[in-house]
Amino acid sequence: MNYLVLYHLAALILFGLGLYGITCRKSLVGMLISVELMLNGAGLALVASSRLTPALDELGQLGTLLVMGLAAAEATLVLAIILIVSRRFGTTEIADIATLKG
Amino acid sequence: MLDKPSFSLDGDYYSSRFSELGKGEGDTLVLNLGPQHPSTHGVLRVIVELDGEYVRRAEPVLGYIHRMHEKMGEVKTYVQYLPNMGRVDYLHALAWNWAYVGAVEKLMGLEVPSRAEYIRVITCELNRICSHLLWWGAYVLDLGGFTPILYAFDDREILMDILQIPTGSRLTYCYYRFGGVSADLTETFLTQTRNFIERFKTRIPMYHDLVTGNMILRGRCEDIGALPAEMARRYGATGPVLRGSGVAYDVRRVEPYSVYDQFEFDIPVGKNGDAMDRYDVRMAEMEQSVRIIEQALNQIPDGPFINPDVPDRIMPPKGEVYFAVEGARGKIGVYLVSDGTARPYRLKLRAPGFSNLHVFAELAQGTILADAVSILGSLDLVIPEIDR
Amino acid sequence: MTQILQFLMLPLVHLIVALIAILTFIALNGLILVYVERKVAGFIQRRPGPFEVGPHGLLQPLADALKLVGKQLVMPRGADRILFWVAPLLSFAPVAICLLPIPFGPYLLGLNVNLGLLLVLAFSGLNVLALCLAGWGSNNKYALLGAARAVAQSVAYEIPLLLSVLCVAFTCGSLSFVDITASQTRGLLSWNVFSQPLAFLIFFVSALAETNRAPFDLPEAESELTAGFHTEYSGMGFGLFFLAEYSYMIVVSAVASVLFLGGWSGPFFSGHWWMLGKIYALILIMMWFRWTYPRVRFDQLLNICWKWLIPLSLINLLGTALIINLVR
Amino acid sequence: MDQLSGIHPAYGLYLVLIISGGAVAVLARSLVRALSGLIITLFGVAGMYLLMAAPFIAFMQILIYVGAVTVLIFFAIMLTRTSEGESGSESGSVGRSFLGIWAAAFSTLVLAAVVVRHMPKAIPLKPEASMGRLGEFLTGPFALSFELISVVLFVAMAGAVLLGFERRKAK
Amino acid sequence: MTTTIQKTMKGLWSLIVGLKVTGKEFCRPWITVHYPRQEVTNLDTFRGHIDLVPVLDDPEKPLCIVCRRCEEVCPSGCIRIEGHVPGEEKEVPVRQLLLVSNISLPHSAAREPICATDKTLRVLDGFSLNYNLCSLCGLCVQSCPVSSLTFSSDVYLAGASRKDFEFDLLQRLIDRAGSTKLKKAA
Repeated sequence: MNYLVLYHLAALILFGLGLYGITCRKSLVGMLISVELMLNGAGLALVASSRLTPALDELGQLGTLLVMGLAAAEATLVLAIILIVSRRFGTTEIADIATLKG
Repeated sequence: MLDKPSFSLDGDYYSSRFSELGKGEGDTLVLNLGPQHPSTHGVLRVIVELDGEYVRRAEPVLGYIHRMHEKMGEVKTYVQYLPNMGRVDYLHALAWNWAYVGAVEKLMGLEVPSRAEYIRVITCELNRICSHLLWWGAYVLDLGGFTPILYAFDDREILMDILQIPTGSRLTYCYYRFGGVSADLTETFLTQTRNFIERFKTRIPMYHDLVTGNMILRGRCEDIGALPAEMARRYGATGPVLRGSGVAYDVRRVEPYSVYDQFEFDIPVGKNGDAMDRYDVRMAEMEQSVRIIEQALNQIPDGPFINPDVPDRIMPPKGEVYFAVEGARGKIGVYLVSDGTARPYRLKLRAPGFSNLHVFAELAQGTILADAVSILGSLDLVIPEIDR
Repeated sequence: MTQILQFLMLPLVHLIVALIAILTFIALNGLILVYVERKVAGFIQRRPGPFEVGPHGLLQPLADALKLVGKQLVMPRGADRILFWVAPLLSFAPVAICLLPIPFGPYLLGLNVNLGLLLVLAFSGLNVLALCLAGWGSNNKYALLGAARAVAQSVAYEIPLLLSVLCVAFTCGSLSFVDITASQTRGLLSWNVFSQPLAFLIFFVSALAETNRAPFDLPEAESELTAGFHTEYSGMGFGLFFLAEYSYMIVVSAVASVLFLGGWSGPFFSGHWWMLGKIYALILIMMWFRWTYPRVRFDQLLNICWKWLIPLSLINLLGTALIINLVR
Repeated sequence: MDQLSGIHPAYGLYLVLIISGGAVAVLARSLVRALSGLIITLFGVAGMYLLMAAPFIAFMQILIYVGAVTVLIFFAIMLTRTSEGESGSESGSVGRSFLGIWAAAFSTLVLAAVVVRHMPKAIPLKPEASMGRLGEFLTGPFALSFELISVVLFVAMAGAVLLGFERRKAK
Repeated sequence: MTTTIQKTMKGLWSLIVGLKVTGKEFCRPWITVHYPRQEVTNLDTFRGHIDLVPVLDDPEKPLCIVCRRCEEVCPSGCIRIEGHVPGEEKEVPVRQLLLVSNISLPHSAAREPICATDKTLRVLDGFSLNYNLCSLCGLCVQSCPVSSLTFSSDVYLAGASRKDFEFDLLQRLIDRAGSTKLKKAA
């Protein structure tokens, strides 16, 4: 087993934890945290692949950078949505918001 | 470790009533400012409901320093009640002294020697400057400026030294007596007062440079807590709070007592009644006080400082009387009912701060928490006076 | 002897020695700055300041520190035990890392990283997190409001801070503190203040806001929030926050002196004296501000940032980029 | 840390950070604690970036993720005050958490198998990519994606502001 | 636009003006009294608790004529006086004493010192002051017909318990007399 695999496994663990969190978390914020975990896993895998294989180095790093930018944008938007939801429904638990009323 | 709290965490009567009134308003935070809080200057408690940083409702809760001054008036003789007056509003004690003494004099028809009247004017105005200085420092402290209060105290200390000469005390004066004052002004007092006035005239521009002109302070005061004249009247606000709204109501001018009609002085008024206007009014009032003192010092006649015909035992005739003076915070009124005995039948004190405070709840609505603090400070409250 | 030197040259050992040195520096400076702050406040207010403990009150901060250490640590009922105690540590810990890449002299440097500037910016951003945790963990409404303010404030002011720092990075073409200092060693006029005065002003104002110093000390605005995020802290919990505040002042001043004031460069004295002098001069100015100005209001604070600092710093950045391109 | 030529002992430390932080992040009842778990994980990942001699990404991770994203999430928690309301994963639906474990474990294991089986041969660590080269890439071949991400960021921010304003008006 | 910039410039200038003010003050010497090393100088007008005034020729004999006016006027009732009329050994109640003393009583005015040989109708046996209750109004001093009360000027009076502030003024008078005698002897 080479160390590239080790980094990828670490990334996979993050991904798995995030997946579990997304399915089991009840509140929107909890799910957002889980999504961040998964994104981190992706970033880790990207950087590891680009640093430890003959692939283009900058590709992975910049890709991860873009992922981070996306995560920031996503967090901003989700924050706004969570706020709206909590104002309108008084809760951020997805089970309570599942009703499809306007 | 206790599993269950031994006291209720739900709050007391006032906070539960407060939250009941605002039920169903959504996501808000009820915050208890006081009774121990840096910006309430004493034991005032203000319950505010916050929506983020915005104040949705505010309600002052009184009574934490209620000392039954009015009731005490009924059980003490007229003379014995004198020291109480310095404790009602400890920042402008002499105005309260004056209001009470003046009421009894009016009831008894006592004459006050002209020198005593001038002494009263001088000391009362000095005390007014004292009070405004303290307010000035404390207000800037509320807004986060730490230094000005110490500059103000520098001047105030000199004033207290001066006032200590005839009165013997530095804060809770008990100086005025029925028919005069308790001690004559000495030569040191007069020269020190003159020196102070000269000094103070150079200090005021410095205050304006340091604070009044300051961009940050203006940002914190301008258009904050704008109090329309109509609303001020509705609440019965007086003093700088009313004058800041553009109403030139000053007891010294409207119903002149003592020798105030012999001095030239302006009644500074504001325009839109915001915190900055109240600020400006008070700053200008200090200058006007200086003007009055200067004139009084030049005009002060010789003569007795107390009416020698004051009876040994004060027993005013049956009747009632109302006497008002202009204190640093507004109109101080004393209403006195006598049944002909040595003790008042009823004594009612009108504290200006009480009326001024209640403007707060309406003014603070919809402002930012920091503005609410600024408004509270700009009303210049002395809590013991409000609770009495 | 050479062996010892060789041992000291090992990167890890060097790092550890540097960390220890920095921690000592921070602790010492905490004491000194507390004393200086109180003396400055005293002199501005025409009073002597601390006077009783030791000659001219020199030992006063030591006595205060002892008192803080000896005080009971109190945690309010319903507080989150872990977050409550982690917060002060988290507030203090990043400072040591922030000071690592800053050159205090030509050779006096903890860690030479190419991305030193980035490292400082990254770790100094952690402070706000500590404030959040403290505010949340305290189970206190004042603390919570203070934390909310801290977040909004530091998120907003990070932008002009970064933008103004970028201007310097553009002109010097490097993110390494060593390179940036080296580019300013050609006399007084080569200092970046003169080529980037606007960036310096923006940096300084944003730094005041980032370190929660007056007039931007809203997270702990005492007249509104009693003590903001650290309302519930006593003893060393408070002490650490206090120390962290002063340490961030040092970090910010050190970064400002390296970026804009030529770092350790200066005639006659050796480099580290110049550096220290510049840091202290900036800190003194910060103190002077604190004891002169009232506090701004929250929306005004954000308005200053969004309406003035960010547009100005953007314009400045664009202008800098343009000029650099033209010169090339 | 930049002379990595194999597995560094620090890798273990970072892995522990990642796993423990991640576990706290998904399992903790209090959302603020979950967030602190996330922060620990983020530091672990940053450490791994450092191990791979990619300090730029590591610092960016701390600057963007720890300094900005987590703070935003914290703000969301604070504004909605969901900490007590969050009953975590254990209350009620055992089935759901079982499903969650199953889904996560399945996909992770499949991916892990693929990774272990088909992993390309690793090469020794390349020298650190210079900032200059990164910048050139960002303005050269990556220009479009760079622009896109900035547009996305801008739109997200504008959208957030818009949503926030709508809320105020609604009252 | 220009007005905004003008206003901003003016505002920024005001900040600099503020700095100038504090900077100037910074350079000036401090004005506070540095207490253990310095003391304030205006203590002569300070009014502490009351003390008895002796007659002119005997520092141990109080001027007090036991009219009990001060006891009566005191708002907080902190004065307690015991006295008797020579010959009649029994205590005389307050009101009666007041009526007996037919001295006209204008408010405080400087009056001639009374000598021991004058008609001292009543003898003071005890004068206790509970300073804990005193509100320092000075009414007792002003109501005294013979100016037998004065303010002490002991600013640094401090104590650990309430007992420390319950004074026996007669004893104090005698103590003072003793100390002046000692001084004279020395």
